[in-house]
Parts: sequence; C-alpha cells; structure tokens
Amino acid sequence: MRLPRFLTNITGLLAGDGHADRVVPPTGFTAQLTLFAAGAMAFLAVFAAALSISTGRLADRWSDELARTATLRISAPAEQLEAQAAAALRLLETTTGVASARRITAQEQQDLLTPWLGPNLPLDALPIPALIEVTQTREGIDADGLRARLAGEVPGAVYDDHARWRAPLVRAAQRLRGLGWLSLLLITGVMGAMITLAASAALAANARVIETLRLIGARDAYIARAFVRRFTERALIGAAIGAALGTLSVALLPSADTAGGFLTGLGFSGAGWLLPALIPVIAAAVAFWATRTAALRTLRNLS
Amino acid sequence: MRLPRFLTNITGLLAGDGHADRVVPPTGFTAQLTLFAAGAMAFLAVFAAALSISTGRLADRWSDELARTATLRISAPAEQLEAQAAAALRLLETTTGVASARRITAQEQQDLLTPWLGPNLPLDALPIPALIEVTQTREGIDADGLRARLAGEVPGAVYDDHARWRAPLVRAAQRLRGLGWLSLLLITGVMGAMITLAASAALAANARVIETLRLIGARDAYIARAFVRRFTERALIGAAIGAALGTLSVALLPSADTAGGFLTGLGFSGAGWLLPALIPVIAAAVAFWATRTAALRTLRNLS
Amino acid sequence: MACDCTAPQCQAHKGGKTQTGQAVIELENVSYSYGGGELLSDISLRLMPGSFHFLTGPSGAGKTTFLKLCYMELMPTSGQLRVFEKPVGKMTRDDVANGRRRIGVVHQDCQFLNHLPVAENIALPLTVSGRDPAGEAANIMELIQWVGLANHADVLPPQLSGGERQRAALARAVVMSPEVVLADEPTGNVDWDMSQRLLQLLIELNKMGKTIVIATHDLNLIRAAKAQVAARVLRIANRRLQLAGADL
Amino acid sequence: MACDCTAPQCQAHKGGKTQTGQAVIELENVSYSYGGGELLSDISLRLMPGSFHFLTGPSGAGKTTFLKLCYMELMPTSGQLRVFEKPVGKMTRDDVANGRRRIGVVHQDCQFLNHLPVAENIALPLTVSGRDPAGEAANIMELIQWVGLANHADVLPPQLSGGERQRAALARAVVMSPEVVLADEPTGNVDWDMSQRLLQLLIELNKMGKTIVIATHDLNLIRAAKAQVAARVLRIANRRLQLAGADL
Ligand SMILES: Nc1ncnc2c1ncn2[C@@H]1O[C@H](COP(=O)(O)OP(=O)(O)OP(=O)(O)O)[C@@H](O)[C@H]1O
Ligand SMILES: Nc1ncnc2c1ncn2[C@@H]1O[C@H](COP(=O)(O)OP(=O)(O)OP(=O)(O)O)[C@@H](O)[C@H]1O
Ligand SMILES: [Mg+2]
Ligand SMILES: [Mg+2]
Repeated sequence: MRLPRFLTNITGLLAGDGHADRVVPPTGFTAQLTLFAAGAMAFLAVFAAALSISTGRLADRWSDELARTATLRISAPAEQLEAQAAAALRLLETTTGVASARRITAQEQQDLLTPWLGPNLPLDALPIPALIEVTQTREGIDADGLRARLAGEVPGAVYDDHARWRAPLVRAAQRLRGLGWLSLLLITGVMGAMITLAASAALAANARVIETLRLIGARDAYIARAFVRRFTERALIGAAIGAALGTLSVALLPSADTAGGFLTGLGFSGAGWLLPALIPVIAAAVAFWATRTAALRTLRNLS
Repeated sequence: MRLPRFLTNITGLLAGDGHADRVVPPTGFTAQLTLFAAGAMAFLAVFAAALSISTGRLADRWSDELARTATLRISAPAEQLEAQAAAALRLLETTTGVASARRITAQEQQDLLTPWLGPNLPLDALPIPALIEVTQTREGIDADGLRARLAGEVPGAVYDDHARWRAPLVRAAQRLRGLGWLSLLLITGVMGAMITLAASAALAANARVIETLRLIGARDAYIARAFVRRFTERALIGAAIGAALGTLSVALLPSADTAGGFLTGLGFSGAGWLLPALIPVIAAAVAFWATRTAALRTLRNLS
Repeated sequence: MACDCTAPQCQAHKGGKTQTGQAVIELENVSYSYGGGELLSDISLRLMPGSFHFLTGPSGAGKTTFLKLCYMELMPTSGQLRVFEKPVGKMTRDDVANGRRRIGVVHQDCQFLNHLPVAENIALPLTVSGRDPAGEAANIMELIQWVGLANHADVLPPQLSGGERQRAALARAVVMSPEVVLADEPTGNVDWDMSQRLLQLLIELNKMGKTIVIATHDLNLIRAAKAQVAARVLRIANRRLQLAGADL
Repeated sequence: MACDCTAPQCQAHKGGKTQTGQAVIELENVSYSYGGGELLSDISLRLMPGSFHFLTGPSGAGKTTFLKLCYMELMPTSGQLRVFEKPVGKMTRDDVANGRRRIGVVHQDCQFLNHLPVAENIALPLTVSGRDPAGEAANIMELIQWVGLANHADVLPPQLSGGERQRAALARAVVMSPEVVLADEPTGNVDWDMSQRLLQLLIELNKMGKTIVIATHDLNLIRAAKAQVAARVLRIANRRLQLAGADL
C-alpha cells in the first residue's frame, strides 16, 4: 500500500495556516526574483535612507550653526569702545531673533588672530575692535532692521551675518539633503515597481494554476488569498533580509571622525536605526496590493 | 483562400535579421520585467555614477587645494623682517615638494584681517608678521624636515600646513567619494543580478518553447542565439532608456553655485557625460552572458 | 422527459428510467460564437437528473464549446442557460464557483497542479471547497485504485503517461460525487479494457442518480454503454444539436 | 527483413514489401528506466525503411517512452540504440538535432509556439532547419487543407479544438517529408472520417518509402490500415516488445 505517504501529504495539507498555501507552487525563478528584487531594493533603500538622513543631519548642522551665528564688530575710539559695546549688547537683548549675544574676550580674539599676526603682537595695546558673537533663534534676525537700529544707536558697529560664507555651504548642504531624499524616493519607487512587476510575472507564470483552481470550483477570494499571502510573505522576507543586511553594512562602515564635525558618518542615530524596519513593511504592502490586483485581474479574465 | 495572410507571415519570417527572432514570444510580463529592471537600474546607476564622480571631484578639490597650500609666518623685528622673508623664500626654492612660494601682499593681509580688526586699523604701522603662501607638489613637503631647516636659517618663521583644518575635510571628502563608488558598485551589482534573474525568469517562462524547438530539430546554437539576441536587445533598450532618462534628470537638476566652490553640483563634466553610455553596454553584456548561460542550462536538461 | 431538443426526432425519445424534478442544466435557444461566425446556433436542451448522454460530432464541431457552456466557462452569446435552475446571467462569481462544485469535469487537456502529487491533485476539489480530504482518504484511495493509479498516487503529474493523466482527471472529476459529470474525450488515450473500467465508474454514478455527459468519438464506447444504461446520443453538426439514436 | 524482434513469433513475419538497406532505427537489447524499476527491458528491434508499424499496449506500458527513445528524447539506460546507423551514445547534440530533422514526430501532448499562427507552427521544422518556408508555401497549404485546417491557418494554436491540435501536430510532423514518422496517438481526439484521412496521409508517405510508427489504442484504425498496407503490430506489455499479428 502506498497510502502512508499520501496520508502524510494530506496531513501536511491540513497543517500550518490552511490548505490554500499549498496550491501555490513554492519555487521557481519568479519566486526567486520576487525575493531578490525585494531584498536588493530594500538593501539599496536602507543605504539611500542612511544617506538622506546623514546629509539631512549635516545640512541641519550647517544651516543651523552657520546661519545662526553672526558677529557684531565695533570700531570706536578706545574711550567710547566699552560704552558702545554695552549699548550694542543692550540693543541686541531687545532684538527679536537673537537667542544670545556674548562679548568675545581678548584672549579668544588673540587666539583667532594668531595664525595671521603671530603670537607676539601686543593686541591689548592696539585699538582693535570689540567683537560680539550673536546666536540667532530659528526665526532669524531681520538683518536690515538691525543695521538701521545700530546705525542710530551704535555708530561704530558693523553687523556681519556671515552670509558670504554661509550661502554656498547652506546651499551645498540642502542640495545634499535633497539628493538624499531624491535617491530614497527613486529607490523606493523602483522597489515598488520591481516588486509589482515581479509579482505580476510570478502570477503570469501561475496563470494555469489559477485557471485550474477556478475551474474546479475555487472561489476568487480563496485563490487570491493563497497568492497574496504567499507573495506578501516573499516580499516581506526578501525585504527584511535586504534591509537587515543594509543596516548591518551601514553600521559596519568605518565611522567618520565626528570630532572633525564637518561631515558626520553615514548612518542612523538613536531611533533612526528603527527606520530600516519600515522598508520591509512598505515592501510587503506593495506586494500585497500588487499581487491582489494582479490576481483579481487574472481572475476577471476567467469566468 | 486564406493564403495571403499566411504568405505575409512567411515573408515576415524571412525579413529582418533572420527567422530565429520570431520563435521567441515578443511580450509577456517577464519581457516587461527585463526591460524595466534594466531601465530602472540603469537610471539609478547613472545617478550613482554622477554622485561618485561629483564627490570624487569634490574630494580631489578639497584634498588638493587644502593639502597643497601651506603658510609660512615670519615674526621678526621690523629691520630683520624683509631679510628673513627673502631667506625663507630662497630656502623654499630649494625645498623638495614646493611647487611655488609667494609673499602675501600687505593689501591681501589687510583684506583677510578686516572682519576681525575692522577697516581702520593702520596695519602698515604695526609690526605684523610677513606671510608666505606655499603651494606643494603632489608629493608634498616633509614638514618636520622643513621646520628643522627653518629653525636654523629663519628663526622667526612658523610653518603651518593647515593640518588642523585639512584633516577632517579631506577625510570627509574621501568618505563621500568612497560612498559614491560603493553606491555605484552596489547598484551595478544589483543591476547585473536583476537582469540575470529577469532573463532567467523569462527563459523559464519560455522553457516550453525551447523544448518544442529542440524536439523539432533546432540546434542549440539556433535556439540560444534567438533568445540571446532578443534578451540582449531588451536589456540594451531598457538600459539605454533608463540611462538616457537618468542623464537627462542629472542634467536638469538645478546646478549648484559653483562660485561657492565648496560643493560642486551633481553631474558630469566634459567627457564624463559620455559615461552613462557605458551603462547600457554593461547591461547588454550582462544580459548576453546571463541569457546564454540560462539558455544553455535549459538546453542541457533536454536531450 | 429527459430531453427537450428542438430537433423533431427528439420527441420520440423518452427516458428509460423515471426522471422527475427540474433539469440540472437547461439550454433555451442558446447560441455561441467565439467572435467569428456562430459556432452553436439556437440550441435547446434539458439535462434531467439521472440521465446519461453521449455527445458526438466531427472534430471542431463544438463539443468542447458546448461542455464549456454547461460548466459556465463560457457564457452564451444569446439565449437562456440555466444551471441548477439558476440563470447563469444572474449568477455572481461565487455562485459560479459553488455551481462548479456540483459539476465534475474531465477537460480535454487535463490540467493539474504540477507541484502537487497526483493524489493531492485528485483530492483538490475537496480542498478548495473547504472539505477535509483526510476524512475521506479511504474513499479517495479506493477511487485511485479503481482508475489504476495506485502506483502513481505520490508522483507528480508531469510523470504520468497520457492515459494516466486522463484517468487522474476523471478521478478528480468524480471525487466530490458531483450531481453532474461532464467528460470531454475521457478515453481518447486509454486502452479498451481501461476505457470499460472508466465507463463502469460513470455508469455506477449514473445509477446513483447522477447526470452524465460524455463527449467522445469512440463509437465502440457508446455501443458498450448502450448495452448497460439508457444512454442517448447527442450529435453536434452544422451548428445544431441533434438527437442521434437509431443510427447507432 | 523488416523486423528483428527477440520475440519468437517475430521470425514468422516477413515484410510484405521488399525492404533493402540498413535499418533506420535499430534497438539492440535496449532497456529503459525512469529511475524506479525498469519500464522497458531488453528490447531489440530493427525498423527498416518503408516499414509500417503500429504500437499498442495498455496505458502506461511505455509506448510513449519507446517513441521517445526512437527520437532520442530519452537515452537507453542499457543496450545499443542506432538511429540512421549511428549509435546515439556517440552523437553530438547537433547530430541529434540533425537526426530529428529526418524524423517527424506527433507528440501525445501536442506542443506549439502559442504566439505564432498555426501555419507558421506547421512550417516551423523548415524554419529551424534553415529551409525557406516561402518557397514551399503551396505544398504547405495543400497539407494544411488535407488535414482540414484551411480555415485555421492563421489563428493561434490555443484557439484550436483538441482534434485540430492533433491534426496540426501531424501536419508539422510530415511537413519536411521525413524518412521516419513517429505518431503518438495521433487520432485520439478526431472522428472516424478524419482519422481515415490522417491514416491516408501516413499510408501515402509509407508508399513513398517512409517508415511509419503509430502508437494507438484504436483497433479499428489498425484494421483499416491493415486492409491497405502491410502494417505490423507491435505490442508493449510487461516491459517487453512483442509482435502481435494474428490476433487482430
Ligand atoms: N478560444 C477560442 N477562440 C476562437 N476559436 C475557438 C476557441 N476555442 C475553440 N475555437 C474554435 O471553435 C471550434 C470548435 O471548437 P471545440 O473545441 O468546441 O471543438 P470540438 O467539437 O471539441 O472538437 P474536437 O473533437 O476536435 O475536440 C473549432 O473550430 C475551434 O477552432
Ligand atoms: N518523466 C517521467 N518520470 C517518471 N516516470 C515516468 C515519466 N514519464 C512516464 N513515466 C511513467 O512511465 C510509464 C510509461 O509511460 P508512457 O508515457 O511511456 O506510457 P504509454 O504507454 O505511452 O501510456 P499511454 O497509453 O497512457 O500514453 C508510466 O507509468 C508513467 O507513469
Ligand atoms: Mg473538443
Ligand atoms: Mg503515451
């Protein structure tokens, strides 16, 4: 009797989460393709996400730090210098957009100038200007308004918002951030399209199976469910593996010298490390939708 | 008589580049998949190439410009200053690794210091140090050796190779360049894998066709050629469209302010614009190889 | 009355067996065309429960098309088709699926799920209708033995011979004990002895009150059946369905 | 001598027609197994040019397997098989392809290229062997008409009925005027009149000196053929090939 193996099969059919899964062929190139497409695109998406987050962070830092510091230089005869500096500090206190203002000490000034003037220059003896470091709030200072007020109250003050230095840096940083988001968008789009096409191709390869099932009395919902479950699972697994490998690679990239502070390392920070977990979810959602649509489209052509 | 249409078909079979092409089904999801996979990956590859070339250029610029300029500051009593400056220039002339050395004029020095000291400081009257701008050759200067020689011959000279500023910037630039190449490598790899899988899937979908052809007496070479030609063509067309769209998008991205000079725009320059043309060639080569392998593998399983 | 053809000779034929109730499949002036000219024109027929019909006609006449209408793979281009007393035009897709569970079909090109063993393929109608094949394993095995596939229960369908495929298809068609069995050329690839066994199976079912329709070119098969049941022969020719009785 | 079976009754059968030269297909103690037990054991046979054989045997006996050996889809697991006097073991893959151009085959499951019209499918053997179908369009059309597919020349294969597929497959098998025609159940889905037409085509070819082997369950077809040509009947049963003559 060959019954035993047959019975085992029947039992296998009953076990797990329902019979429907077994009616979908488990392997084949289109299955591999779905897995790989989901995996590879998830891997790239993690990279793109890391890139855009890192550059976003960089852009924030540059814009913030550069945009939010300014300098007020007060040149005046020695006897008026202190008075004007005090007036300027008072004026800044009542200016909207100023987060803090601080007189730069003589020592700091000396340190800044040493590379140019050498350590031996007697700065104290010179009529050098007073410098006030201004930190702006996120809203920023109305530079023209401030200059007008300064012209009246502190005639010796020159306000420098570092625009000359800032503009290209901020532009560059924003550009990097934009490119990062663009890549992420592109790659997510390609991932979606790829999964959709792979699911459609796999479903087309299974058109016969669907037809056979429909002709022996399977309901649409049963057939669609079997395929949707299988393909969503494939996309989810593929994308999860890809995203995990991507995250691992990002984590293993030698971290940049953050002390240099100029460009942070590629990577996520804090809760950002959870972001890659979103990618398999997106992949699974796309696969769910794509398979459902393709399955129902195939079924619509059958009576 | 239904002959006419039949004859037309036969004629169609004869026209073009041989009969073999017609035996491969022209459409289907796997065909679309091959086209799209090649197209999408080519599009991304162009972006990655643009990114890595731009960052490569940026890294070169930063490393070059920053690493290859240095400053020599000479502080000395006013009467010795000119003599020591002249001695330093002579010494630099005989130092290996120095491309050029130039005394910075008083006007330049004034411009550099204005933000800190204000425009009214009488620099001429001050005992400010002399500054010499040194440009290094690609080999670089042996900084310690130079400092030792300077200590003997130009006691007032301090050599500053900007290492403090340079290191993080160069690291950052090299990191960007590395990331660019990594992306390009990854995306090209994914492109190759995707085209390989799409070709395999398409070929698996055509297993029946191959079997039928083989059984009616077609030689392996005939069958393989038909599929290889069709699929190479598909990958080439897909990748060409993708690369063209990618190049167009890169070209249409708002160009960065190159005057800022800090980060150049994403894009190719000069002959670099021809680089995207390589991508379809790579895609076609991969498709050729993948289809050939898959076709011969399928055929090997048939007698 | 078992048969209700429009053909004049039809009225002469009365069922050999008492048949009551409504027709399981009823065609009223049904026509069908694949897009070109009409393939089937103005066909009327009532298939009564417990009747046994053969369907003949030249190759390409439309036998398969006729059967596809009966199990709702095709919809009439005109006329009224009722399956289990329900007009097909008013059925939802789930109604169609449920209707098919009461009709066993042997398709001319027997399609299986190539990744499942023959036994599971034969049990598939149970599986997709939510019934538990394990509970009926003994019956299924008996059926598999009857069609001579006991040694092939756990191989995959691509490893079957042509005749074995047909037998597996027949087994799958009857595994649910459906009210109607439509068999399209079920013995084209089996030898005479096996075709008698398969015929026996269908006759057994018919005796249980099931409706049987067999499309075939094999006149010997028809003769053998007529010796055992009150089988009638329908013939499709020139787009029409006729009752061909006396000439066999 | 047309037949060289190991079966004892074989020696009694002499060709009705003078046959000279070497056997086109020659099996010497050939066995075949799909992996389990042996399906065909120790089979010896010489198919002479111009001979006409039927191949019968119960479903699953190995008829299709035997034909697959003859056109080199399968290789013997033991024994010597020569096709056109060349041992198959020594053939390159291109030799096999070239050999197949001299053998026309009707497969039991007729496979076509579904994206090409029927006429192009029938002409395909010419195409793949580098011959120009346009130059033979008139002959091809005549052939298509003979098998009754004139109205279906430009439809796609999935739109053919079961019998039409078989006829198209036969037309494709003979389009090259091959030296050998192997037909696996070529009339399982066609009506009697059509099967006579198809038989006629094969008899015509046989009269031109071609070797014909037809695997079939249809004893009437064999009887009809025997009335016209010196056909011999081979029977596969219990892993052996026997010559079954007198019992028909
Ligand atoms: N999907 C289709 N599209 C267009 N024409 C079709 C289609 N299916 C079948 N036909 C045509 O309809 C006619 C009848 O086909 P059908 O399969 O019903 O014949 P049949 O009586 O079953 O023949 P056979 O005995 O050869 O199986 C044939 O001429 C066939 O070419
Ligand atoms: N690819 C295969 N792998 C394993 N077993 C196979 C394979 N193909 C056929 N068989 C088995 O070999 C046996 C003979 O098959 P074959 O197709 O030769 O029979 P046949 O005589 O042509 O039968 P039929 O008249 O039903 O077509 C069958 O029992 C079948 O199950
Ligand atoms: Mg039919
Ligand atoms: Mg067979």
